[in-house]
Amino acid sequence: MLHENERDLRETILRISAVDVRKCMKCGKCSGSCPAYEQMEYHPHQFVAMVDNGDIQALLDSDASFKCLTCYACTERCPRDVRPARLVEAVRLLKIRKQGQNHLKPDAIPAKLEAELPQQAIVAALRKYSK
Amino acid sequence: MQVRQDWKPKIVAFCCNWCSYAGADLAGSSRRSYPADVKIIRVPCSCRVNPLFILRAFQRGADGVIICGCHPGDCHYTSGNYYARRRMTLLFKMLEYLGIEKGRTRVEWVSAAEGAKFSSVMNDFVQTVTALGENVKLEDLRCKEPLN
Amino acid sequence: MQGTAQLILERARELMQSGQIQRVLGWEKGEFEHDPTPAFFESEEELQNFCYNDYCGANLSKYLIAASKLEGKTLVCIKPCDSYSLNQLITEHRVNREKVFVLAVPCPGMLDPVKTEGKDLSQGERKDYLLDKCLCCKGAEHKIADETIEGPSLDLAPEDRFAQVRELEALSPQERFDFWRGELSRCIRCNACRNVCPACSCVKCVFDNPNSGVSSKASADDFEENMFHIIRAFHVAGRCTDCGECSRVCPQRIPLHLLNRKFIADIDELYGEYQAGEEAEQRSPLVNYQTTDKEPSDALKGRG
Amino acid sequence: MQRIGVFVCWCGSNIAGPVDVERVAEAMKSVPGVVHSTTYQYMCSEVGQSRIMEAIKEHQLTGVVVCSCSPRMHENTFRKTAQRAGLNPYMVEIANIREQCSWIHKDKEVGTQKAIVLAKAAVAKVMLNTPLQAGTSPVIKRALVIGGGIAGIQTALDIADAGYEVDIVEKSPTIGGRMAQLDKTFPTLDCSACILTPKMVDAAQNEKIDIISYAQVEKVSGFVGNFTVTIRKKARFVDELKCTGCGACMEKCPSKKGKNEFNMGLNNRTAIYIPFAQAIPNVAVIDPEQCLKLKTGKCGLCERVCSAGAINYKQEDEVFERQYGAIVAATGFKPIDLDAFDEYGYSQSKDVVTSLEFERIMNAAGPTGGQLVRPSDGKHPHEIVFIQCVGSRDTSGCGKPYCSKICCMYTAKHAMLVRDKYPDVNVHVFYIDVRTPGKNFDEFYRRAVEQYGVDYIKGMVGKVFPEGDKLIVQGSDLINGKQLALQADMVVLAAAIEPDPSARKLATMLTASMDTNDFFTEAHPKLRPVESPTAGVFLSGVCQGPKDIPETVAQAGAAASKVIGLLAKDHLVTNPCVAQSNELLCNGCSQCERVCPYGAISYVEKEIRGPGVREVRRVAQVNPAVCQGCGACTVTCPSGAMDLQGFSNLQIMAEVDAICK
Amino acid sequence: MNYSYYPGCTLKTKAKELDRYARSSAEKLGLHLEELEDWQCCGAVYPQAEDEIATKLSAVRALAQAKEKGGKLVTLCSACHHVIKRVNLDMQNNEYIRTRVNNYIAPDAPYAGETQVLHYLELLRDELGFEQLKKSVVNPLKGRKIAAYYGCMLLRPAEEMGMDDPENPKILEDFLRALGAEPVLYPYRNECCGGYIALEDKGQARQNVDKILHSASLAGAEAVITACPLCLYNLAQNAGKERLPVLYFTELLAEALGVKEEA
Repeated sequence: MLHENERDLRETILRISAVDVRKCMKCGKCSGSCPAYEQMEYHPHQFVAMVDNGDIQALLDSDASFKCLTCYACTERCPRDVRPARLVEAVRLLKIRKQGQNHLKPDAIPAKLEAELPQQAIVAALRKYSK
Repeated sequence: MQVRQDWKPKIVAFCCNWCSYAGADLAGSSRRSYPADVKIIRVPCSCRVNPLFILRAFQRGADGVIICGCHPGDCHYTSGNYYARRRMTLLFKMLEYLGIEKGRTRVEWVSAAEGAKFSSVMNDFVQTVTALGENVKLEDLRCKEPLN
Repeated sequence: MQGTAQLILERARELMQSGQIQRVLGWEKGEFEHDPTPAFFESEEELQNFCYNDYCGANLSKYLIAASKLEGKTLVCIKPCDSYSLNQLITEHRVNREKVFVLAVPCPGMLDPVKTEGKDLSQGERKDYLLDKCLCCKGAEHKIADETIEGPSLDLAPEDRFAQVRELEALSPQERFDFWRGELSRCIRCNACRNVCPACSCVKCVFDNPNSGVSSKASADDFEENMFHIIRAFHVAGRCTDCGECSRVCPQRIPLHLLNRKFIADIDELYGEYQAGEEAEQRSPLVNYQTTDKEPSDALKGRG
Repeated sequence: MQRIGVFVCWCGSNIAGPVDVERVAEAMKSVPGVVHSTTYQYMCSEVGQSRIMEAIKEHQLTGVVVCSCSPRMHENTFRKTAQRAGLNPYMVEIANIREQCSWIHKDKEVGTQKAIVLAKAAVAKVMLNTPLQAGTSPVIKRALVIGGGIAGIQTALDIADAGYEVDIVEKSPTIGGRMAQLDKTFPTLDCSACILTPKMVDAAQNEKIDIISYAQVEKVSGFVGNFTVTIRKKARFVDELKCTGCGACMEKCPSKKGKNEFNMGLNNRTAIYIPFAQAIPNVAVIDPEQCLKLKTGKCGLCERVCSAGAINYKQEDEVFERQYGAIVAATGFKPIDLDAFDEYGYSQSKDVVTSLEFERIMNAAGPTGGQLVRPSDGKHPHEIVFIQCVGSRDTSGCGKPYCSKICCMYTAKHAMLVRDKYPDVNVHVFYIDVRTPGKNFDEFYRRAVEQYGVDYIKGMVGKVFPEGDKLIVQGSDLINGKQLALQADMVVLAAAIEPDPSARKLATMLTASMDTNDFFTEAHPKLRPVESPTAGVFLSGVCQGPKDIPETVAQAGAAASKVIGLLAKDHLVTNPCVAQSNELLCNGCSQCERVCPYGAISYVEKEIRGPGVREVRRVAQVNPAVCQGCGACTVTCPSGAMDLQGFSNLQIMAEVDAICK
Repeated sequence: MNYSYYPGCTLKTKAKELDRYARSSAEKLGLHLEELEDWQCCGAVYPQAEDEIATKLSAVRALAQAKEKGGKLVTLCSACHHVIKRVNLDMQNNEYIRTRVNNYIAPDAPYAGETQVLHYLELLRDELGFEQLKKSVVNPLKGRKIAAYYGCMLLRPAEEMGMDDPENPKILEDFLRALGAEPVLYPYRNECCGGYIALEDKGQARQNVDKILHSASLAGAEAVITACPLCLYNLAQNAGKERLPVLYFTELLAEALGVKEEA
């Protein structure tokens, strides 16, 4: 039995990601495709399994969701149409939507600016890493 | 008009013996539920469904009528569903023309392998008809049980 | 008109004399100019009562079902619009072509006695007094003929016969329902529409057959009023030539042709233009199909 | 006055759980016409049936309603029960209170109420039933097998063995099918050709079997026992009777660019060719797309070298009709196209091959003479990666949702054969699951691992791409929690299998139903697995679902035995639920004739006598042996003269009334 | 033919060349690009979550405006294209999102994904035709060995983006051929460069960039082209030992069409 809190978290992730984790047949093709595999503490297939198991806290405690490149290779190649990238994003959102939990704080940006850095990199980072 | 609180629609489903009735059986054997408001009448083919039957159902108080047959091209009798498709299209358009809500009539193709589809079609149809409420435009009031 | 009637009579007499025909199916003079009635004329003597005037709107083709069973050939006067019904009846084997001599008669458009009642016809245009069906005239061409009598034809650009159907379609479902309820509730089940309809030619109508399960001699409630007319329209769908007789004869002036025209409009739109009775041996769209026909759900998409 | 008996089945707890069967039986007692109403645990059991029979006799029942499972399950059972008790079998109606009630409704009140309504509808219908007598129709004692692979060959051999004539229609120039392309067979590793070719020869030599190769079925009409089939035999441009199969023409043919279908296009063949050495018939065929003579009018070399004078450039397709009592579909399969799986690099590297191509590479009669070499450069490979489930178990829309069933075993076979013949080659297999349910199957797979040292990796490959002359295989190793990037010389894809594309058209012609994957549907998934729901049409081999050779052969035999059972009958009892025209009401309008798919309606001029009527009229007549009872005619008939026995207008309206009450 | 044009924020700042060359080339080719009025930044990242509504509004405003102006919206930056195209599909297919977005922006007529979103490359391929493009080339890029870099956003998810085969695309290669250049095929052309992570983790981005550039130069490329300012930045700025010139595809286009100098 999952703890009530875990169950809520699981429900939230499933709702906002609109992913049906039960469709996963645990083939591992997502993780076989992932270009950020080495950097991610938990790999795409683990996101699917851990959400299914309600093991959400571990995902929230990890920075794996910030290492995802959102390149959709996992989604593209999944034979069961599970779309793991949406789960990663849902976990990331759950993290940054908490007050004060922005991964990237606006005042940290100036330090990261370089001459050639395109506008979209900052926009994207703000959108992905903060609320 | 008095409306019962717990009002449930009456739905008549004509199912062809070869595909849709078998699909309904498969829905049952795979335990895919749909509301009990749906009562199925077995016909050999969707082309057996006479407009008279549909009007009769509405006359006797049905709130929705659905005709299910084999997918076009898969009719057990080769062409029956093609005729049914034309007949029902024209009939339903006529009923719509007469001001009958078009959600009360439907044609769906459900194969013997589509138990899940049968159930989802019926769930959806019941939902649609329930939202439309009681059929008051096409009914013979003599045939109605008095409201208690 | 006087001249045309004379030409018809002359030809009919000749054919009767030569024994090529046994009788004539035409119109008989009534008490007034505006009430000629369809009649069989078995002899030259009887033909003295023959008339062909501005009020001969009645379609004679259905009477040929009975005439087909009689001895010998019947000469029938067929206006251009009637010729469609005749073709349809021949296609359905209800009229024996061998037993019929088709005399194609010209038609200048027929008048509606209700519209002309108490009016001075010299005032206004002829168009104002025409039968509704003539306003959507299919043209001066006869689709079947053994012989043709020449004469004046209707010179009028036909109205869009689907205009009223479209107007109704544009209403809300409730408005449409109210419209039809208002119309159909006036039905007194006199069966005039059925009796005149050339497509309603069943030896026994389901509504008269106590074993059919749906028989009803008189409509007992709203539903039965609807039921009779929906089923009647469905039974003639794909076979109705849009001759307009149903509405013409309705004593309650119910626009029954708008039911038939709805089917015709839908058939034209969904399955390609089709005119019943255009020629003999056509295959009606309801006993035909294309594997690519539109799905009912798609055909019913849209407003309402 | 009708006397109806109602019998409510518990079906153990299947019905009695969610439906209060006693209340249903009780409620039915008060329905007018019902004189007896009872329940029993299993109505279909011997005891249940005797109860019905006793009740029929005791209460002089004129009609029976059984409230039970689907009529598709036991309608026939209970009809026979009624017949044994002296009641006309068509005086039985079934109320489906299991599949369409108890199995879908959890609430007992809801289920019970619905069961009562369904039972009332059945009573309303049965009150209007009339006793029907089944007619008979003759059986043509000849069978047609469509497809000449191992399934078709075995079916034909078994039918012929029972003494019946059977034709095999095969679309390619030779019979043999996919099995002829295989090298070895699992789990015994015997040579495929060695066990198949003797069967092919048997079929060719059997007097009862007519092999119609390079042909296809164009049209099917008729019905069980009496099918008429139009067959088109494509022009071979070679006289089958004269050609000796010497092969001289192939040696001389200058057009050598045709893709060799038998070798999966791995090499080329000449324009005139015999698909493979053991082809049956062993007769050449000219590919009109490649032949210079047929395309340009210049050449004619084969005609000159043919000492038998068999070449005929003017040959045309031959179309003929034959009659059959039974038809067997044995149309087989093909591997799926890999266009939607470009991540495996199939279209980008010649060294990525499908398993069937690998089969040809390993075959001594194949394009490499059985030498394992890379298609790109002919070099000996040192690392081979096999990828399983390529397009199988795929619900993303790119592949097939089902398990192709044979891939786990043939991949183990390939891995083992490679390791056995070339111990220097390392073999890796990426797998999702290894499925080995079959006799000696798991042992076989374990031998590949334990004895031959095949490296099985639990995980899936994300991408295969060339780098230098190697292929990089990037995939996951789920057991070790790693992402791998293996360097391979060859990659073999276990592509999913799908029904041969010709099956779809055939199914339409046969009016046999198909599932969403285009496999033929069986009449019952468990109890009638080799029959199609269309009477007289039977299923053999992979056209019904993925299966391996032993299963195919078993099913082929089963289909044959069903055919034999049919052909052994001189007459078939026909369905009496057919259309009937009431001449008193018929207008003779011919509308019904136009919609009849079977041509069962004809017209006669007839003197009609009825109350107040005596005249000669044109009226419709239905041939009950030809009518299949669809009812299309009944709705075109405006007067209601045409009605369907067993599903009459009045019966259906009675059901409508009962349901809407 | 007139097209609405959505340049996006980066094309107004760091990636001006991408925009400039695209406009001058389009003009030369007779394609009329009309920049939308008062467009707002698309956000650069497609918000995947079902409950993200506000983040989709700017894309929908652009789409709704384009609907008014003829119904075809051309994008250029890969990220903008990705975001706008997918938001458009949401508006077509996702009733939940459609209703809420329409409630927010309350347009004159509810927007339901009617606009057709075209990437500049699709404009060239599907509207103009590469054959036609080829005819307009005045300086064929003969002998130039160019590696097309797709990255992720143009192609995936293919079901939604629908531009090309996600595993073996050819639109950029065909484009290069039309310009007379020689496309270089290399397996990493559809692998992610890690641009998004560059701000967060340079090391991770560098690893990816090296793999891509290594793969391209192994195949003999002399330069890499892209449609994405973020990819261009990342490939050019965060490369380790492998280095190759990285250009916008529009720059080559303008060059081949002879309008590079004017631009």
